[in-house]
Amino acid sequence: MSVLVGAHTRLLIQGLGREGAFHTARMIEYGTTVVGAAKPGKGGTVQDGLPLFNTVAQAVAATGANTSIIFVPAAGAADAILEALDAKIAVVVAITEGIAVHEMLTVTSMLERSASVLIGPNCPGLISPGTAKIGIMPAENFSKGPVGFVSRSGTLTYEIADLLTKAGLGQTTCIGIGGDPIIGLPTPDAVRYLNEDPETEVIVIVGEIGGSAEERAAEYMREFGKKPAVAFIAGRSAPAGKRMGHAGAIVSGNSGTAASKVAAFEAAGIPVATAPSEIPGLVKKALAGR
Amino acid sequence: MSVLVGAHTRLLIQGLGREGAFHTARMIEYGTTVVGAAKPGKGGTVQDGLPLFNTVAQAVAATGANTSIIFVPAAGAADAILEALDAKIAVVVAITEGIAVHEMLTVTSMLERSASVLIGPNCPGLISPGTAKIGIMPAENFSKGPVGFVSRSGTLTYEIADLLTKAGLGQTTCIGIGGDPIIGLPTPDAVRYLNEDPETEVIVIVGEIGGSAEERAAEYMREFGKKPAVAFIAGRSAPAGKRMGHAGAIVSGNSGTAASKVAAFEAAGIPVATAPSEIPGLVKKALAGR
Amino acid sequence: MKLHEFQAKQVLARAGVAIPEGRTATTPEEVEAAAIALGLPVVVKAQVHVGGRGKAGGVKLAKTAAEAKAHAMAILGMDIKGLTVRTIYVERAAKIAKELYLGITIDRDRRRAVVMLSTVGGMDIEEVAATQPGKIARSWPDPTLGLRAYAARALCFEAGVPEAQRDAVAGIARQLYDVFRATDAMTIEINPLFIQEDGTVVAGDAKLEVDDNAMYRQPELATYKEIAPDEEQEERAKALGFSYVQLDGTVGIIGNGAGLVMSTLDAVKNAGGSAANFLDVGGGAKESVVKAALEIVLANPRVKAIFINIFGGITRGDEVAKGILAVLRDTKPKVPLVIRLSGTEAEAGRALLEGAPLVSRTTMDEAAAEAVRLAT
Amino acid sequence: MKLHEFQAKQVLARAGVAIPEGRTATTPEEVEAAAIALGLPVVVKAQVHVGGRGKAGGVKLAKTAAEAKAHAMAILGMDIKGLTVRTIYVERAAKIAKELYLGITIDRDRRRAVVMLSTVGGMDIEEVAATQPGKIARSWPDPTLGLRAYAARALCFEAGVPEAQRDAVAGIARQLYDVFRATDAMTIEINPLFIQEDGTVVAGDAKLEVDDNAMYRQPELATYKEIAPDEEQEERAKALGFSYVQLDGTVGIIGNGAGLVMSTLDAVKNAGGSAANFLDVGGGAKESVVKAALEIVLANPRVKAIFINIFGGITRGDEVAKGILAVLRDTKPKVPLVIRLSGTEAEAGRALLEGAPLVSRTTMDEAAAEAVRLAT
Repeated sequence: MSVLVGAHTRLLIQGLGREGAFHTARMIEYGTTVVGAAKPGKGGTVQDGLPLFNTVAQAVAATGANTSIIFVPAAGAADAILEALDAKIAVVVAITEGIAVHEMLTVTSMLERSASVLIGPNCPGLISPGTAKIGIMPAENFSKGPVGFVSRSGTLTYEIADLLTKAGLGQTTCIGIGGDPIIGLPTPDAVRYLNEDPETEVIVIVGEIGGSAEERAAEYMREFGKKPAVAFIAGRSAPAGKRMGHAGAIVSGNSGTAASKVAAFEAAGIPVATAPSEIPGLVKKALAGR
Repeated sequence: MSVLVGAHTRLLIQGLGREGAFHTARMIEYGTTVVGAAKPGKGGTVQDGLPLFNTVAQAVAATGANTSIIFVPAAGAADAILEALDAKIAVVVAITEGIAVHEMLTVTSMLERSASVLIGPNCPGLISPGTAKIGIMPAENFSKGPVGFVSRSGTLTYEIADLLTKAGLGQTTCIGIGGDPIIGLPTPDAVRYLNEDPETEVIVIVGEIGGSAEERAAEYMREFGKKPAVAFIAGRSAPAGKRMGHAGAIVSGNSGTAASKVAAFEAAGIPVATAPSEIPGLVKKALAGR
Repeated sequence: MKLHEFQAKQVLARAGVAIPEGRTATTPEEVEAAAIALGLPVVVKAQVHVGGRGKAGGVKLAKTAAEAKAHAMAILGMDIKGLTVRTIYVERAAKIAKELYLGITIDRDRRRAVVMLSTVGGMDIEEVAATQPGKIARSWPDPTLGLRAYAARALCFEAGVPEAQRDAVAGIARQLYDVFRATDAMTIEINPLFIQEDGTVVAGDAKLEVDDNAMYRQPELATYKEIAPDEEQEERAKALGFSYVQLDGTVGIIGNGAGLVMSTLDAVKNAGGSAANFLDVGGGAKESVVKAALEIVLANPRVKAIFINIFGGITRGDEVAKGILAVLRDTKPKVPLVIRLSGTEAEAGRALLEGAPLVSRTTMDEAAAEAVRLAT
Repeated sequence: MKLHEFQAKQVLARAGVAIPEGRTATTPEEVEAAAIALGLPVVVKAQVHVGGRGKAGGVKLAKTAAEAKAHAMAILGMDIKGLTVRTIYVERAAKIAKELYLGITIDRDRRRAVVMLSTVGGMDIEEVAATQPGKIARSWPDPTLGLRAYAARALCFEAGVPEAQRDAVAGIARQLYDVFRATDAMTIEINPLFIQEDGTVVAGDAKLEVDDNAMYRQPELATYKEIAPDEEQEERAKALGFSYVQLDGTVGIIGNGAGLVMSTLDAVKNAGGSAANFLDVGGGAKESVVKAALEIVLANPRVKAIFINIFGGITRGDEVAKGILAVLRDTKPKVPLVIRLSGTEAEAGRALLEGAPLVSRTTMDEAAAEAVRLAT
C-alpha cells in the first residue's frame, strides 16, 4: 500500500497553465488517473483531453475527484486551496511557491477543521513509484520498494531518491512536504503516515534548518516508532539569520539549528547522515538490523 | 438521568454582578454545585463565599468547572461565551439578552468547531428538577418526573411547567433554549437530547413563530423519534413582519409562520395544543398511549 | 434600524462599490439644481424607510431639469405607506443593459449569512424565490473566513452572470459582504445591480438594515436613526424598558415574557377577540414600569378592554398590583381591566387588588374569555 | 521587508495606538527645529534597518534644542552595523514609569501568530526568553477569530500588567494584532511599550517586518522598501529569478534547489572548505539564468573556486552547460570551475562541456573535495 497517493487517486488539476499542463502530461504518462481540471470560465470545454470545470465543486461532482494539485500563481493559490477544502477534496497538493504567510495561517486554520490533507505549498508533490505521482518530480529517479521517504527539499529529494534507487532501495511513497515555514503536512505528520503504512519498512527523513518540525518528528518516532528511520539535515553549515532559499530555511536566534535537529534524532536512536551519499548505507544497515 | 445538567454539574458564574449574584444564590439554594466565578481583576478574592478568578481558564484549572452560566452584559457576552469555549467548558448557558447577531454568527462558527454545548443566549437556562438548575427560572414551578421539556420562551416555560406540575406531570429536564434568531442549541438539537435520554418518557416542545427550527424538530422526530411528543406554538395570532418581543419571533414573508410549524408537527404525528392549558391533557394521553 | 438609499450608497461607495453620482435635496429647487449639476437624464427618488416606493410613484425619470423639478414637487410631501417624503435623492440615470439582484441576509437555520445573487434583478427577491427559485444562487460564507474569491466566483457561475462582468460582480459581492459584517447588517441589498451599456457595473438601489442590538458599536450609523410616526409608541416603550407592538384589535394586552404575551394574544383570539397590541413588561418589572405600560395601552383609542396576564417569576405579583393600583388611582381608566396573576407573590398581589375596580380570573383562558366579552 | 521606526509608528497610530509626537529630519538644522516644535526634552533616533542602534550610539536624549542638533550631527552619517544613517526621528521624550514588551510573530510549530507580552520591556525578547522565560506571557489567536478581548485580558493578567493599565494594554495588543494581520507582518513589536508617569501608555519604539511574499497586496508599504548596500546583490539575484545569499568563504556555489544547495554548502564544509555564497538557480533554469548566476558569483573577490552542482529534474543539464560555456567564452573566469552534472540531460551537458577549461566530477562529495582543493 502506498500513502496518500496510489491507484485510488482521482486527480483534479487546479491551474492548467503552461507549467500545469507540462506536468499534467508527465503525471498521466506515469499512470496517474487525471480526471479533469478547474479553469474558471472554461467550464464545459476540453483541454489536452481533460474536461474543464468552472469550480472545484462542479469538478468533484462530475468526476469524483478525490485529490487535487495546485499550480495556481501565488496570489490566488491560498484561495485555490480553500476552494479544494470546501469541496472536500481529500488530498490537496500545492506546488505553488511564494504564498503569503498570513494566507497560509488562514488556510491551516481551515485545514484543521476539515478532514482533508494538504501537502505543500512550495513542494514537489508526492509519488508512489510505479503507481502514481502527484507532483513535478522527475519520475526516473524513483523506484518501487520498502523505503518511505519524506523531505522538505525538492531537488535534494530527487538526488536522494536517485542514490537510493541506484543502491537498489526502492520507495513506497516519497512525500515532498515543502520548504515554507507554514505547510499543510509538517514532517511529524508525514512521518506518522509512513510509520503507519504496513508496506514501509524503513523511513528516510530529510529535514533542513529552520523551525522544529524535525525535533517533533524525532520525538514522535521515539515514542511511537514501529520501524527504523534514517535522517539527514541540510544546512548544517548555514549561518544564523540568513534565509537559505526556502522561506522556511532559516536559523532564528537559537531556534531551528541543525545541531538541535541532529541531537533530537540521535536521542531517538535515529542515525543522521552527514551527506546524502551516506543515506543508502544507513538505510541498508537499518533494514538489516531489524 | 437528566440531560446536560445534573449532580455532575460544576458551575462557574461568568458575570457576578447584581443579577448574577441574585440568581447564583437561588441556584446554590436549589442544590446546584457552584464552584466559583470569573471576575476579571478580582482573581484570588472571594465574593458571596465563592472564589473569584481573573479568567475562565484559571477558574477551570482551579475548580474543575465543567459548566458556566453567563450574566455578562450584551456588549461583552459573546466574548464571554468564546472565553468559555476556549477554556473547554462543556456546557455554556448564556442568559444575556441583546447580543448582536453578527457576534452570535462568530460564536456559533466557533461552537461548531468545539465539543461544547451552548444554551441560549436570551434564555432562562435549564433545570433538572430536584437535582440542579442552571438558570433564572423560579424553581417552585418545576417538579421531578418523566417529561422532557424544551422551550424558546421564558415565562411561558414557567407557566407550562406549573401546569404540568399541578397535573402531576414532573420533568426530567427543562431546557429554555432562548428566543434569539441565532442560538447555541436550536429546538431540533435540544429535542435530540431529550429523545436520547432514557428517563424522558414524553417530550413537550414549545416553539414560537419565526425561523423553521420547529419544522426541523418535527422532521427529526418523524424520522428518529423514540417516544411521544406534544407541541405548542406561541404567536399563532401574530401578524407578519412584526417582531413579537423576542428578536427571533417574527414571521418574514412566508417563512416562520405558526401554520407551517403546526402542520409539520401534525405531519410527524405530534399533537399540537392550541393553548398551554391543553398541554397536560395531551401529555397524559401520550403517556397512556405508549 | 433602516438606512435610506442615499445613506446605504455612501456606505457602499466607501467600501469601493461603484454608484451613480447623486445628491440629496429637500426642495424642488434643490432637485432642479442637482439635476443640472449631475447632468441629465436623472432619476428622482423618494427617500423613505419602506419598500414599494417605485409602485407608489416615488421614483421618476427626468430628461430635463424642469421635469426633475416637477417630479420633486409631486414627490415631496407624498405619503408612501403612511410615511411622508421629506428627502429626495437625485441620481444620474444609469444606461441599463441588464439588472441583477445581489443581497445578503441572515439564514437562521444555517446560522450563517447567506449571499444571494440572481440575474432576475429589480424584483422583490421573495417573489423571485417563490416563482423562480432556481434563479437565485446562494452562498453561506463561514463568518470567520468571509466570502473568499472562489466562493464569489462560484456564485457568479451559478447565477449565470455574463463573463464580461463576472470579476466585477464577484468583487462587488465580496465588498458587499465586508460591508454586511462591518455594519452589523441584518440585510443588505443592491437591487437592481445594473450592468450598464458600456459594461460597467453600478448599484442601482441600496438597502441596508442594521441590527438594533449592535448600535452600541455602530456610532456613525446610529446618527442615521429616524423614528417613523407609527414607530413612536414602540420606541417610547423600548426606552421605558419593555417591548410594545401596535396591532389592530380591541383587547389591550400586558404580560411578562414574550412567549407568554404571544400566548395571551392567541388566547384572546381563541376566545373570539383580537388583541390591540403586544406588550411585554420584561422580567422583574417594578410598579413604575407596570404603570407606564398600562398608560401606553390606555392611550390607544381602539382599546375596549385590557387583559393583564402575569406569571410571576422574577416579576413579583405585588409589584404588578401596585402599578395597577397607581393607574386606577391616578387616571381612572374608562375601559374594564381583567387580570390574571399567578406565580411569585401572586396571592399578595391579589390581596392588594381586593376591592379595586377590575375583574380577576385564575387561568389565562378564563381571563381571555372575560376580556373578550368585556371588549365586545 | 523592514520598516523604519517612524514608518511603523505611523501605521500603529493610524490603528489607534498612542505614540509620542515626532518628526523625521535629515539635517541637524531640521532636528533642531523639530526639537523646538515638539517641545523638550526630545529623543533623537537614528532610522536604520538594524537592531542594536541604541548601543551603537544611535539614540540620544536631548534636553535642549542645541543638544538635539549636536546629537544629530553625530548620528547623521554614522555607520551602524554597515548601514549609514540618513534619517533621524525626533520624538518628544516620554515620562517613563515602566517599560513593557509587546510583540507578535509567527509560531511555525503551532502555525499560528503568537502574541507576547512581558513586563520586562526594553530588552531583546530572545534574551528575556532565554534568561527569564516565565516573564513572557503568550497567546496564539486563531487567525480566523483574531485576538478577542478575553484573550488580550488574559495576557495582561499572566504578564502582570498593572491593573490601572490593563484595559489600555489589552486594547493596544488587539490593535497591534489587527495591524499584524492587515500589514502581512512577519514580526511586529512595540519594545518598549511605555507606561508613563501619568498612567498613559505609549509606544516607545516600533518594529515592523512585512512578508516579502505579500508585497503584491501591500502597495502602500511597498513604497517603503529600501535596499541596504549589503543586500544589493541578493536583490539583483532575486530580480533575475534566483536566490542568493552572500557568505564568508572562498568556494562559490551554484546549484538548483534550496535543499540541494544547502547540502552542497555542507559538502564543501565536510571537505574542509567554506562556501562564499548560497545560490539557487531555481527550477528549470535556462542558459541565460545560469550565465547571470555565474557572473554574480564571479564578481565576489573572495571566491577562489566555483562549484556548480546540478541535479537535473526540470532543470536540464544541457541548458546549464550552455550557460557555463557562454561565460567561459565571454568573461574567461580567473578562478577554476568544478562541475557535477546529474539527472535530466546530464550526459548531453557533459558532452557539451567536453574540452572546456573546467573540472567535472560524478558525485557531490568528489566535486566538493576538488573545489575545496582548488580554492586552497
